[in-house]
Amino acid sequence: ATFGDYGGQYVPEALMPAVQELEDAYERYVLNNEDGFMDEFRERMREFGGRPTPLQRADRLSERYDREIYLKREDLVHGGAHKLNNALGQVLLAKYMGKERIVAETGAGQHGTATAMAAAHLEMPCEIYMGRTDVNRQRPNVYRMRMNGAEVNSVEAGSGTLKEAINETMRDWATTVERTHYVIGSVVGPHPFPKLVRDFQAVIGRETREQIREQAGRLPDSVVACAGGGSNTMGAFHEFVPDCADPRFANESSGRSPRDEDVGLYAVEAGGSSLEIDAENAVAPNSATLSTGTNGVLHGAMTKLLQSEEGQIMESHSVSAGLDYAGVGPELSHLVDSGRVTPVSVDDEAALEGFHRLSRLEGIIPALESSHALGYLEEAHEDLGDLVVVNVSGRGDKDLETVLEETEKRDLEAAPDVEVFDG
Amino acid sequence: ATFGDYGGQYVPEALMPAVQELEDAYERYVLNNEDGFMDEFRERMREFGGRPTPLQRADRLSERYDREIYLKREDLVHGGAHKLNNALGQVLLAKYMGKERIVAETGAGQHGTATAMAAAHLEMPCEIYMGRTDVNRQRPNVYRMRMNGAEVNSVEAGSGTLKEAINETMRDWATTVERTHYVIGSVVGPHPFPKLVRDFQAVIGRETREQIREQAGRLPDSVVACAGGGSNTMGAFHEFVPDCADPRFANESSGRSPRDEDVGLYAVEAGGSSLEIDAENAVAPNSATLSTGTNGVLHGAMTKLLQSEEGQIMESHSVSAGLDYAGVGPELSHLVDSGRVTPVSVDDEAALEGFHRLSRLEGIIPALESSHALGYLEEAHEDLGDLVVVNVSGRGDKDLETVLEETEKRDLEAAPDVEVFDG
Amino acid sequence: MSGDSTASEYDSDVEAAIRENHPALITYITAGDPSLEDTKAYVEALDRGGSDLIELGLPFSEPIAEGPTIQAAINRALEAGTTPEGFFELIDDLDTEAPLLVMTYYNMILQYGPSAAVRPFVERAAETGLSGIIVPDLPAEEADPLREACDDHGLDLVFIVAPTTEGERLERIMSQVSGFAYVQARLGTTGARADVSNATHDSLSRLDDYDVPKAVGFGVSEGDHAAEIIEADADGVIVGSALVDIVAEHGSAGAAPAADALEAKARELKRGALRGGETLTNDTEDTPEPEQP
Amino acid sequence: MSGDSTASEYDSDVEAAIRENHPALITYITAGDPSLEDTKAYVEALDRGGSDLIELGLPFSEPIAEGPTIQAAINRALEAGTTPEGFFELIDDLDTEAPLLVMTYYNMILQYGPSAAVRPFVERAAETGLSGIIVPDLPAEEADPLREACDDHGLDLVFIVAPTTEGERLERIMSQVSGFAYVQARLGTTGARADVSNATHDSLSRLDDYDVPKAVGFGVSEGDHAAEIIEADADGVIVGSALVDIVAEHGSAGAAPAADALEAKARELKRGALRGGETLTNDTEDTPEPEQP
Repeated sequence: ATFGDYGGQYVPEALMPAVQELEDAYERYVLNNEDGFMDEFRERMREFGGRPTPLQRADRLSERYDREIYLKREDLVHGGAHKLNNALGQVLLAKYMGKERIVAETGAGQHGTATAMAAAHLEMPCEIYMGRTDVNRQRPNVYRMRMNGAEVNSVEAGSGTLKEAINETMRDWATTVERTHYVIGSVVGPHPFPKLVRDFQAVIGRETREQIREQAGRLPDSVVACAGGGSNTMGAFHEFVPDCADPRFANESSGRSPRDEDVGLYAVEAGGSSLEIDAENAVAPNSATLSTGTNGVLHGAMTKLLQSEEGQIMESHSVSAGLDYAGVGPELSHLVDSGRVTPVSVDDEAALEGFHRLSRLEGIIPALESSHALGYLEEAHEDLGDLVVVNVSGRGDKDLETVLEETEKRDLEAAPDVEVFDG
Repeated sequence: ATFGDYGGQYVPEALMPAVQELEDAYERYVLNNEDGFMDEFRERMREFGGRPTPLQRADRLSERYDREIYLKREDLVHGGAHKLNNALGQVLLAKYMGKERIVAETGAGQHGTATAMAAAHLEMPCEIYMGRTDVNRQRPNVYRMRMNGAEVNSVEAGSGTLKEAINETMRDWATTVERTHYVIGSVVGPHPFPKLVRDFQAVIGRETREQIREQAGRLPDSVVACAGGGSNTMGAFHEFVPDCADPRFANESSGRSPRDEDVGLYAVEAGGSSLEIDAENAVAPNSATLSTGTNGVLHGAMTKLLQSEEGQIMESHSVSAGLDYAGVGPELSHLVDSGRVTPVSVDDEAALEGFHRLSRLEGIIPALESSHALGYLEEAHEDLGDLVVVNVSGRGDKDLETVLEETEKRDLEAAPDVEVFDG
Repeated sequence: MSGDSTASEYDSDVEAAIRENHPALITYITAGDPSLEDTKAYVEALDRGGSDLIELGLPFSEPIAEGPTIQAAINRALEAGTTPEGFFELIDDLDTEAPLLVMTYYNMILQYGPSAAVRPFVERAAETGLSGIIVPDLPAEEADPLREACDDHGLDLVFIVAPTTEGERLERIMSQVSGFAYVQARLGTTGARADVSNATHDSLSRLDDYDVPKAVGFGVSEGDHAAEIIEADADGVIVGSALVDIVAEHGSAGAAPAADALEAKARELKRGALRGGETLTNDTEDTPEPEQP
Repeated sequence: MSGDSTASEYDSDVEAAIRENHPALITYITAGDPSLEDTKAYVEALDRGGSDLIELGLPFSEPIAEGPTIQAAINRALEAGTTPEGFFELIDDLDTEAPLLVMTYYNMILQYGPSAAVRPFVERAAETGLSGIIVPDLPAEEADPLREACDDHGLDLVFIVAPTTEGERLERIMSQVSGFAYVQARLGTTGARADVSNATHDSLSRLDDYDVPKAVGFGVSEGDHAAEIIEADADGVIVGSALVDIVAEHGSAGAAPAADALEAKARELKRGALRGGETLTNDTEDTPEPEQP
């Protein structure tokens, strides 16, 4: 396994050579910057992607919580979320590997749009698999992908959401593996995907670490990020993992040693409507995998899962489509088990309040995913120390319809009166 | 007048003191950085707004046109367009001036959303006026403004678009002028608005000038920007105006002298469906004010206008709501008359092709406004020299529905097949 | 051709009309609403009703200083095809006791000639016998060209004094007053309002030191308002939206009923003004003792 | 309990079933589709029809290696409430000539016990008389724990050899073959295809040097396909989707007609395999001279 008990390569035999080819490419291009791969990646993320993103002091949240709150502004990355960090990295890697085509899955469409953008930018033919339900409810994202020249295949199986889209993308990959790279959308899947995606996303934490030092003079007491599959989470956390007194987390490869500064890492999962499982229907009304899941194998890796006692994967639920996944990155499972990352969750309502609160107080409309991190900040700020970084992983324009619908059903403190919305 | 024959302060008497108060504030805070105003503005544009934006070499466009094409990525500014540069500057200025409330007009909603964001960020009560037609067709932008805590007032008069919204905002301002600042959305309106807005937007050209020197080693042969009211245009051009051999344009205030490097400045207007006026209905099927307009006074300034022989302002038209305005900034009128800026135009179809072309070739979905600049690049690249900068003033997510609709009506070379859009 | 161009002790017809008919009634309607023919009848009715000065709006498509009532009137006039030339022909055709003023936006004046200049409009205005011009979007700072042209052709250029007009600007404007000072009683756009009194007194008291005719507008709809305004020491009261409302109400009923109603309204307003004038005279002459507690 | 557990010259029941019945027919259906009772009848029919080895799919909710046909069967089985325990009870209850294998995804094996470990599943499988396990998402690299458990309980762990399996990995897998090598004839997921021959020959020729039974699957639906595969030098032919199609077609008609159709299909396939085997023998013994041009 790759991370303690977690990770591995649980894929059909036909894919093993591709996975091993990717391991080799990961080592050469990503770890060793062969042919200047990482230089080109970083350069393109600067010019095309808009990096670095700012670390912004949130004046009104700081006042509200009587401590220093900083926001890492991944919502400003091209495409509107941190997703491009990974998509561009992988499409570029596919090019270096001589692949002629990429495929990717998408749930709400954020990873699909990021991949389509990256593919257009790098002139790589691209097919995206998206569940029928998601196609219907995320039509603007379908349009964006098509505008970027990608093909979008709707997946009719099952509930027509992310899980089915991943399954179908794996099937495509298994058929076309020799010339195709599968741009997986999070720190999930068989090794080396979780490491590869993490390393592409780690720029979030790397920038944050430098910026907070410069702007606040020290490392934060805590970093808060939402966790679905976990790519923005690992991206935000990775550079901070060694920042603790526990010598187990000294990052040997970078020559670091245990730190004096102890940075708490909080992965905020989607609590949905409840943390209780609906056992009869094998449905989880949440996506709180780290908090409530059990170990198993899904989509190529051993990790924590929302599953029935018999091992069937449950349908997960969240108001935020991007967190709505029954698995989670294996490295996060490991970091949770080993105590380095604290798994927490907030429910749909707290996330909606977080959405409205940031929109009104700071003039930033966050993604519903990121709104979970903001919901947790509201609930638990007293436990987070004097200097807190929240990763705003994406912008919320894509979520307006959902938020309106869900706000109408509730009596939310931070929301405007949505009944009289056009003035 | 402020700029040659153009500019001035043609406003109701009740507003004159406010306009003069603003002149004073402009001089103190913007020109002389009193109380560190400009420092705070720049700092907030960095942290909150995401500046600087990249200047990106467009690989595939460069190949297509066999010259170096660079894109100034204003689409990456918080909110999705250059509009925040101005909105944040003015809301902050209103705060420095001790105003307690801001109002703004909006057409398609881009300026309104930018203003609402800035107002939320700076804790300033905010009301936005928007024509009823625009409210109905730009509902997501209404939602965004409301999410940011702004009130949105729909204006029922006339055709219910930008012109009526400006009229109504002026009326509000005339009523509440003592405690209210009017955040005008472009380089239009009475002096000092055209200078004020230009100076807030000039960061575009200032960054571009530095970046192109660093990345290409010299100044560009031409800068291309779309022009409606002209704020992104003046923002992109201002720093380059003195970059020409004509001593009239040496910028005395900055101690510059005429330059060896001659930078061509191209303002691309919306040609709509035709440059011919429909005299009978007093309608211009375009918004090509600089190219076809005549001198007159609208919304506080002497400038070029689309007007009937009798002086009635015409309804303008463009597939791009943000360019759909019968006036234009007075400084642009002056720079056109004096030969420093070349006014050109492309029609709706060329703009749509530009939209699709950039989406497919570069993985950037541009605003329909910016797509006009890209349409002109396609038509006239041979006249633009070896090194060209195009200002991508905003992103096109907001335009997806319009583009789909307009694409379905036409046979566009660069467009995907929109008939089978969901795979 | 209208107005009696009598030589008098005053600088202009306009000033004379106010001074000699003190307290004066100044009325406004939009020309061309619903047609120029109807406007002719309305103006004659207002004249008969006792207007001492009549402002005629030449419609402009972007009336930024008007409230909803006059905006709507302007739209109706434009839809009816009202043009500057038609407007001038109407003026030519009118023969009223009261001098006539044109109220329009600056762009309309600029575009009358071939090349965005003011003189052709002023020449034509003078030719038709108009007595003056009011331009809501032309502050004193931008008015030199138009003032010069007006001076050359013997027309008054009326300036507006707003509640925000203060200090040096107020002095400068008051020193340049031509015809009368159009005193805007409160901030905002034109439009009839139920309550007019409070702001009026403040507005006027700032102008006590200036010996020029002052007429107060913005919000007057009834005879009692007129009385209150005159009591507050105005020389004249300006009424617009309330009259435009009458035009709008009778829009489809033809010109005659509207004209009658306008005449009646003018009469009511003039009576109100006169009543205010009497109160003022009485008050001044015979201030009652304060009651003992 | 099924299969004849005869001691033989072969390492396992599974290998014996293929070697002794050469050319062998290996059939697959999904357990619980549409119910476990029906599955029992279907398995017996496949056994009667001449299957030499029968794979039973234990349904998992995320069957990433299956094509649409078997995906749909798995969904039907899950909707019918098929559980691992029900599955094992079915196996217990079966008495077939052909040894039985379970085909399932790794997570199903892990979750059978209390703590994500493989042994409880393997123990229970051995107890019910299953002869082996096939796990489509368990490559050799991750298989040690399961292989050890299988070894300890005398079960075969069947590995898949894909068209992309090459070089060292191929050698390693072939050296670890237990039961037979499941040769995937082409890239992609399971599913019946009209054309099977071209890829098969290539897939098998790479394995010429390895003396282990080779069975070819992915795409076989007719007797003629079976013949072609055996002609291409396979020891067995694996048929799944074509049988699952029969189950699906007869879904609502009850178990008996489906069982009959399955038995007939198995017979057709076995006959095809035998025909392929004869052709091969004839070809080998008596290769015709090439015709003279």
